[in-house]
Amino acid sequence: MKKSMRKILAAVLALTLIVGLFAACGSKEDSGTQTGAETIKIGAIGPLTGGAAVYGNAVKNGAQLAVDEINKAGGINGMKIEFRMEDDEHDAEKSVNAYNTLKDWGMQMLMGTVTTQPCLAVINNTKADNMYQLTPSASGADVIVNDNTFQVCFTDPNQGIASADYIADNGIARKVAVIYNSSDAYSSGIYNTFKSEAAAKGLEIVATEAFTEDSKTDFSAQLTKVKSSGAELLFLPIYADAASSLLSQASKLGLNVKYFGCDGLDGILDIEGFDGKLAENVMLLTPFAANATDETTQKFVSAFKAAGYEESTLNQFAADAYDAIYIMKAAAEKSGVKAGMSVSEIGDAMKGVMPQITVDGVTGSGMKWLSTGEVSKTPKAVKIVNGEYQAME
Amino acid sequence: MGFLNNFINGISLGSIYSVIALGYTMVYGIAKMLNFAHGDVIMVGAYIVFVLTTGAGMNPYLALLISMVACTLLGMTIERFAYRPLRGASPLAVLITAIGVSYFLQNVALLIFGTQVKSFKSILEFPSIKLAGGKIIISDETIITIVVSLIIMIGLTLFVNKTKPGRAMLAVSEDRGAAQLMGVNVNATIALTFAIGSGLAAVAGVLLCSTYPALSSQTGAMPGIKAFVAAVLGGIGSIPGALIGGLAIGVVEILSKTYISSQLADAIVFAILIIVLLVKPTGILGKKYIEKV
Amino acid sequence: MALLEAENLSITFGGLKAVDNFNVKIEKGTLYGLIGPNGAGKTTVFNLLTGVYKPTEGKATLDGTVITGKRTIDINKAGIARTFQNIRLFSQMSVIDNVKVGLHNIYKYSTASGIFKLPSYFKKEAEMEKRAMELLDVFDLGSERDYLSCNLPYGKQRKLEIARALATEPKLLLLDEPAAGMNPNETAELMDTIRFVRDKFDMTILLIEHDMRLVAGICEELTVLNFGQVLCQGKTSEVLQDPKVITAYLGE
Amino acid sequence: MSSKPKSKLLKKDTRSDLITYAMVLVAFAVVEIIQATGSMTSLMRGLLVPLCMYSILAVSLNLVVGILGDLSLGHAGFMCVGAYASSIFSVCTRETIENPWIRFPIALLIGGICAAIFGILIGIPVLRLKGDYLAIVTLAFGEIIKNILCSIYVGYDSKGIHMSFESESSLGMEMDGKLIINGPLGINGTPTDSNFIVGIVLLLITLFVVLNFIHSRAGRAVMSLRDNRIAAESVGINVTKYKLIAFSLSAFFAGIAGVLYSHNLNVLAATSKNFGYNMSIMILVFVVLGGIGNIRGSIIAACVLTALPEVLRDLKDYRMLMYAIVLIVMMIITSSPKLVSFREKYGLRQFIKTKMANRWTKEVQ
Repeated sequence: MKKSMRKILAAVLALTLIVGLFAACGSKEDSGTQTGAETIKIGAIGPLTGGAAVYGNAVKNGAQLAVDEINKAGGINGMKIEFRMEDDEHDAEKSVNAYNTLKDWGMQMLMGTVTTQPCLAVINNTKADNMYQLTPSASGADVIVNDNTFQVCFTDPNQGIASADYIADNGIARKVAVIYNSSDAYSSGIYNTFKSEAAAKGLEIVATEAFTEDSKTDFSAQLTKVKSSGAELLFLPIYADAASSLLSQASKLGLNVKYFGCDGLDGILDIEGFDGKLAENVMLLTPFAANATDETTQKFVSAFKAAGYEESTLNQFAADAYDAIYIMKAAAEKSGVKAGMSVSEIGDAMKGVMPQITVDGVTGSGMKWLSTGEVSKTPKAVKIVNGEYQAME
Repeated sequence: MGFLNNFINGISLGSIYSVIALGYTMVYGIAKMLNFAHGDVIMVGAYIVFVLTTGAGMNPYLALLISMVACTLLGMTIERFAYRPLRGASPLAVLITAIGVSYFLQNVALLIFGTQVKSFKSILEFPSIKLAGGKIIISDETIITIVVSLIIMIGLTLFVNKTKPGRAMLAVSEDRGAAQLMGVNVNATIALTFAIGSGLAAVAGVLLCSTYPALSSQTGAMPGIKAFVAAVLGGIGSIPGALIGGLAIGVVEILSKTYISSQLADAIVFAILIIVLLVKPTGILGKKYIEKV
Repeated sequence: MALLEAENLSITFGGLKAVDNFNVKIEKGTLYGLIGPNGAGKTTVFNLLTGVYKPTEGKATLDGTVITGKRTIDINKAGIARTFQNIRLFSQMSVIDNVKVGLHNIYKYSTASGIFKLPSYFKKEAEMEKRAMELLDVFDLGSERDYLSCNLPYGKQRKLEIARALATEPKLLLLDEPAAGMNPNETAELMDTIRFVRDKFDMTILLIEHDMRLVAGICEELTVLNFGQVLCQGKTSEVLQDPKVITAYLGE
Repeated sequence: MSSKPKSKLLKKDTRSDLITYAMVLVAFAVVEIIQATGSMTSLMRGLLVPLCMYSILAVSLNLVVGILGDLSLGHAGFMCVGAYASSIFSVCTRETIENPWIRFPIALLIGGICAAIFGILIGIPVLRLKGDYLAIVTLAFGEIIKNILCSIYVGYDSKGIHMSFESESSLGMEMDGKLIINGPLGINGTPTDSNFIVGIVLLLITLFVVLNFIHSRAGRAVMSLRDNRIAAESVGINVTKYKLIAFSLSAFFAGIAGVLYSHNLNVLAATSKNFGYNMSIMILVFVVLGGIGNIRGSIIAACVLTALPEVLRDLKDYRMLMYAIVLIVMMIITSSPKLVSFREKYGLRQFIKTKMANRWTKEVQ
């Protein structure tokens, strides 16, 4: 009896699911027939649930803001943008599922994915479909191996080199310690190039400590070692969430060093409950600073706040995504993308014009792209003074 | 000096694991189930304190009290609606349900509190102790955590051995059916166990986040697993075992981070667990169970 | 020489001598009884003979080979099979599969030929099936072959356990309280079955029992244990008359 | 209940097995028909290989949990070993063996065998442990595998193989060096050799092996260990041997599933999402929800629960919350003793008196 009930339950559920999967198929048919409508469908993929959800949600908010602005101003080539973001839980397999869901929805361009690892899985699919893909924040060097994929953010190796150069060229420190997340592609990517560039520039790395995604709250052992290593500067190619915990433990331990980070540290001041004093004098290379005085940034920040998005998501991920949508707009306008075009046609048109366009965004003015997909823009070095970013010379 | 400092760090981490492991071990001992959602109750407890102190500016100790009450109620609710219907079902079914509850709490927290981590402000404001001319630093959190975990352990031991409901717990853990026949209200006893375990979870949450201030919906997950490992290492079901297991895991974790490899520390901790269980299959203080033939 | 010889078998649990200097000789074909008050160490003797416990002293030989110190499975292969006081069937397996597990070391084929259904699988399985049915029919369980063994009534579970033990083709069969929990009718039936088994399989049987009717009815020789020590040994009728035995059972 | 003792070897078990094979084949046929008519959604197409993979995982875990009766929380670890071992092979031989029909079967064997070796390695200590202690050791094992593979760098050059736990640059490779495992980025560029047909064939092979194993002499020995280890020993069952056989067979197929996984995605990295304890637990959920020991149920549950979060995408932010609720409710409905007895009294038998229901009931008894 018990098992037969179970079987029926299972059968009913399975049926519901199949119906569900086909319902998705039905909606695809719909979108197929109404391609004449003046819209362009941009899909996005990123982690909206789970441990990495903060990045995906920031991207979602930033992109939505840009989409709303563009639609209000008349759209791209007169086409309104339809925007939809799917969750990938920061998992490669789920990311491919999300991509397929978006394809069924009728996506014509992909803004994503947010994180590197899933992105590496999705680029294979976009390549096969010749889908134009612009990732706001997946910074792995391998993300852009295909010709249809472009980045808004710096690649990790670039950040590692830029950081080492900046520290050495400005004589900030000679003896450097590093704490990085060895289970994270971004963090270990930066560390890898930082290490070799630092050696080339004559910096001495006196301590290298790692942590993993599973233990990113307790840094007591690593900090104790850094403290005894005699480092003058601690390089932190890590994200703000881990850094907030690290800085407060470092202050407890009485660690007295300079801190230098990359764009991952951006947003640390916005972490609710975080004591801004702990981040005093922290230096970071970031393409985006929420309190920068240039007009684009100011406009973005005030619009973001006015739209009522969670303010803790106002960070470089949101900025990258905001820029990404405007970059897509610029490229689509330049190449004359029309609503009726197929995914592959759009892909060809877009990748043709990418090396030709120049975009002034919140994460950099005069952004240009190489045909490899890499962005060329200059990071700003900022220092946190009195709880505010201050540009460094 | 370096070693001592690291050792103290290990004790500090370990005593947090101990407090969490006490919750695991109590529930396991009495309800005979692995409450995988325990780590997430910790997270909820920490969020409540965070909202009350940082958000509403409440006195942190009052906030802790409210959080304990809330977690107690939460624990009892979970027990009543998710676990009690499965009493008598296969232990695996209960395990899976506990995992479901864990996902549920994490996702509710994600929806309510958002995705960005919160920086938990330590509710303790005592000066650190500096020894040997500042070379050895023992932070206030470390001291408080150790003291609190000792108090809880002693309190629990006394409660279980000296009070009527405590002895009812012992009876239920030995033989549920016999306890029922002797007039012990098994449902009430198990509910009480969950209430105590969850109340402790609130304390554990505050201790955890005071020392390691990043608070997110995932905060309880990994410490929960480590504490579970600690409970097993010490002999699951044993109250002093939880303390010993927790301290051992904490010290091993910190020392292997320091002296072996910081990225392989977790692997080392788990490897030690396996080795210990190979030598003592029921953990350090676990009861040896001999099947009567 | 006797089939089973135990010399000075002793075991100590934390200072307590559970079995002390146990000696027995059982000739082939005998129906031998082991009796004694509760806690006398009867089941412990079984556990010593089957390798569940290792004796602290003494040795036992089966058909001339020393069995003490061997593992349970090797002792089974050497020729001792047993049943348990608290029935230990493979409760989630069918009745016939219980017996087939007993036949595990009799009809062998490799794991691979089982997985790939090679000819030896079909051949051996057919033989096994035939043999298992024979055994089940002896105990009148043939019609329940596909029941889950836990669904059998108590008396039949006891019988199935005996059938499973016999399936391993032992030289010596140890029965631990086979009549426990049976009503007089079932016990009478069981007595017939045990005799039948002895005759049909030419079996030597050592059994522990509290039911004196059964013991007196079928056992040819007896050993009485009390506090781990042999109180009395010999022909059933003589032993049961022994005043020491009566005192041990009934008290002063 | 008891069919006549004539058709002895072709009885209930065989019939049940045939239904299972038929179910898979029908599912395959339905998918092929949908695909042929061109109405297959991309999502569904993308899910085909994962569905096969999770089914294989669930079936193989059921061998340990349902047939051997040991609780394992480290199944994803075996999957991880299989995925990495096969990916290393495929990446290294991508140029030399160009034909995927030769390369992929070798990759499958390598993945499966490596996982099976780890199955034996973990099986040996496990022999001494029971229940929750066993569960925690397998969980620990899975985490160790994940942790190590997540922080290892391996490359080779003309001088041989280099390995480091620190960084790519500390490998010290020559200029001609090739990086194989790039730390947390794992292995990039595994050829995507997995496809639905391969997946279905592998699932059928898994079913064939597992079902035949269960109904063979060895399978009975394993089940007897589950039901009563002491009695099994008393009738001469070698505990060590059969536990290890069950563990390694289960690990072998988990490894095969890992090969399918790594050859489906082209990137492979050990994260807590794909090879952590969360995944092991997920597979366990398939097994428990499908019915412990019930192979067919495992497949159905694996498919339903894999597809569920995808179908729930329309719920947006509430998706994973709904998933959690569905999980709890399903567990309570299927396992709560009160509900089960309620159903037995007033449930199906009352209002579904169809032949079908009766037949099911009989089958289950």
